Amino acid sequence: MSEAKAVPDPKDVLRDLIIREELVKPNRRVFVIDKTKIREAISRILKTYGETSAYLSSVAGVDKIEQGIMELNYFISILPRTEVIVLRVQLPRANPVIDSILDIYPGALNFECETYDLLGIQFNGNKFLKRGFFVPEDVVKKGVYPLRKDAKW
Amino acid sequence: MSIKLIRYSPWLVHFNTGGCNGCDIEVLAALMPHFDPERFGVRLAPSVRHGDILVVTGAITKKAAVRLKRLYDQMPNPKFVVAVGACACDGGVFKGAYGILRGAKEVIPVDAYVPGCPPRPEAILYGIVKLFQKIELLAKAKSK
Amino acid sequence: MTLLTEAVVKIPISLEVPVGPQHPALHEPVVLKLYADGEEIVNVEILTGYNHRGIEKLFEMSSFYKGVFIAPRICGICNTIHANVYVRAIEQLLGMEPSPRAKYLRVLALELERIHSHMLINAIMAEILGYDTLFMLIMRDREYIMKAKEILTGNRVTSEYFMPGGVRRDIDDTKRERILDLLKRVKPRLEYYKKLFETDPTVTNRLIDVGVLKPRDVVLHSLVGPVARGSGVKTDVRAEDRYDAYGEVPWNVVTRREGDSMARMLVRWDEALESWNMCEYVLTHLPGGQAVVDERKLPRVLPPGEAYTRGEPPRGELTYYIIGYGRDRPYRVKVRTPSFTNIINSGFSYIGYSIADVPVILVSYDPCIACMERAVLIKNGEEKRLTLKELANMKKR
Amino acid sequence: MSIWQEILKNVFKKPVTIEYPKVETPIEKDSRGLQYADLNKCTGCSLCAIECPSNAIEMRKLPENIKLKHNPRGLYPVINYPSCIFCYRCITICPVNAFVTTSEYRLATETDKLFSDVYSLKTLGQG
Repeated sequence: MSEAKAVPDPKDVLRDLIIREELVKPNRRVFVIDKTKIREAISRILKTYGETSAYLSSVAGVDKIEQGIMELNYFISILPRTEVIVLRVQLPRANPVIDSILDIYPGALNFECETYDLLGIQFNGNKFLKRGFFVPEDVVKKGVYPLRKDAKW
Repeated sequence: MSIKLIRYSPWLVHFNTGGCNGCDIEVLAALMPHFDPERFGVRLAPSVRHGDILVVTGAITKKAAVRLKRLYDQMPNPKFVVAVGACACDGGVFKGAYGILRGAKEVIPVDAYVPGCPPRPEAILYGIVKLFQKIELLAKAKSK
Repeated sequence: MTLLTEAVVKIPISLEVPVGPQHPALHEPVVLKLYADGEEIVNVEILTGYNHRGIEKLFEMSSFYKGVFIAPRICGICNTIHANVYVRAIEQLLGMEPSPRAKYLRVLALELERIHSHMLINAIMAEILGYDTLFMLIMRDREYIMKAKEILTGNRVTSEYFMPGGVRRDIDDTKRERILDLLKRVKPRLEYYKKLFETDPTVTNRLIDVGVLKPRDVVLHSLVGPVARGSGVKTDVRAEDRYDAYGEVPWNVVTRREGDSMARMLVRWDEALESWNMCEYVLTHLPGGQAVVDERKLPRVLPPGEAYTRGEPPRGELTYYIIGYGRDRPYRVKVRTPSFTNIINSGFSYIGYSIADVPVILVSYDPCIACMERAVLIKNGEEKRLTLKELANMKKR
Repeated sequence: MSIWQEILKNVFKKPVTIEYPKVETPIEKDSRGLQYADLNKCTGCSLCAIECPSNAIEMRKLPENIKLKHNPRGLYPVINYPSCIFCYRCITICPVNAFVTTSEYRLATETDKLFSDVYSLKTLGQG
């Protein structure tokens, strides 16, 4: 228990970046942050918890067509706290561009490639992005991003 | 005549076209000591060019379909195809997804279908036995 | 890394070895394109997409309950955990809780699967090393576990065992005794194989000090499961989230410090033995009550909300992120399979080892095998097809 | 020394191989195999066809000469086995428990269509 106390709360670490806080079941805290601050937030987490105790668990892009935005959720698993926190950024649907975190977390490679291929979110600074990472050729040729809600093929 | 000869020791070529691996481990289990199909001379061929029977498992993804066609063309004649599992038969649960075709029959001619998801090893062996019966009938028809 | 690639492309004798196009186990199979300078690997390029079936879109198009049967088909070898994590996400949305008996039965199904999966990958490792006898022996004893799984769930591989709120079939006392009996036959064999892996020079010579991963690399590249635990990173979702009955059944997280292929394989044997103890505990301490859920009474429409559930398949952390929007189908389902990170992000770990070590390192990441049956060796414009096994034997020639 | 024990043990042990087509393998009686609708109970509500994850069930009209009181719409489910994934969702969702389950697994065919109508229509004869 004493060990857990020594580990800082991610909310304190990210305090000045958080726009609002939400909750994903079961008990995963969501910190909505600005899209320009994602690199800072992630490198701050890495610095606070050390390089061997926080890993990027998943990156999930969601196309919210009614609100005209794309949401990007970074799920980060913090091992000493046995907790998963979610960093959520919102991008305009017309021009979904965000900075890549590949040089901070090399493990983001597959998630960024996948999200680009299926949802069309551009990651600045990641030069491994390409269409056809997963999607079959005929869908690529039509320029369709299959996970977008208005996708037709 | 040559068709009939296959019956004595048919070599399988196993190709997974993008399934979930469930059928693959059952095909593997069918070749294991528990069932030991080498009793009939059935064994996995090291290369397509040595194979007689192509065992297709898994949903046919569009990328893998190209390779399946190429693999089939490379096999020596006479050749037969067994589609194992619901996905290879006609798409299974993946019917309607953007990445896949509805069954191996859209790419290559299929001679026997083994339903199940995944089929038991016994069912796969039964499917191969069924194929032998078909081969025998074909051979008879040819000799006449 | 990029500098190296450019340098290699200019060397005329360099070797380009694509391993596999086929990699079915994962939900994303890959081609490993190896760039070798002589025998030494200088760069690895990983190509994907041969197994992309569009499952996430399929989830959005079909109802929640159809999803319960689509989820296991992402991976056949770890199908129960896929169904389990998906079902738990739905339970979170519904605010449902399964009965204690159902929780124990779920743990039993998951752990039986873990034993058979770990035995399978160790058998494949034996085959890759050219140790066919061991391969056959492990596969023979694996049949007992498959039989136990058949008694419990009704099918050898795809179990269809989970439903929101419980499980789909129960076991009685005779079935329980039979599963216990089968398990008792397997335990001495598991211990024997573990000893064999530790002592047999055929195995140790090829595995020790091959593919060493440092804890820092493991965490930064998001590698999970036995791969991380073999490098001393104590990460196990069963211990972190304590889902189902994992909080009640006694067990330990297995870790090793060495970080080489040998450590990863031994972690798997230790975990199989740990799972064996859990299975025995579950079977002897099975609580009473109702476990089977009446599917006709489940609500068809789910309330809006988000759920993010995790589970621990034999290969590492598996996550499902589900958004419901008040309809009978999900708005978005995001699946992160363990092999997705373990294979695609691990390209760095091959660099510096010889070509013959590649299959060993790859298999030690547990890529759901069968898959990588074929490799193409291109040398001086000549093309030669090799099986993975031939590739493994190249060193000896 | 131990190697001799091993050899002796293996000489007198029965082989694990089951000579499959000659000898039947032991199969659980409740393992999931062939299933079909019992027309004595089926009401033709089409719930199974809607719920089937692989869309393997189609509702067909009953033959002209058969009129069933409990089946006013005259429909009955026909399963296409090569497409079926044997998840038994149809059985657990059926409101009147109208399905018959067996552990039959020998279903290999030469065509991609193998329907359950033969089995279903037989149930009427049995009465």
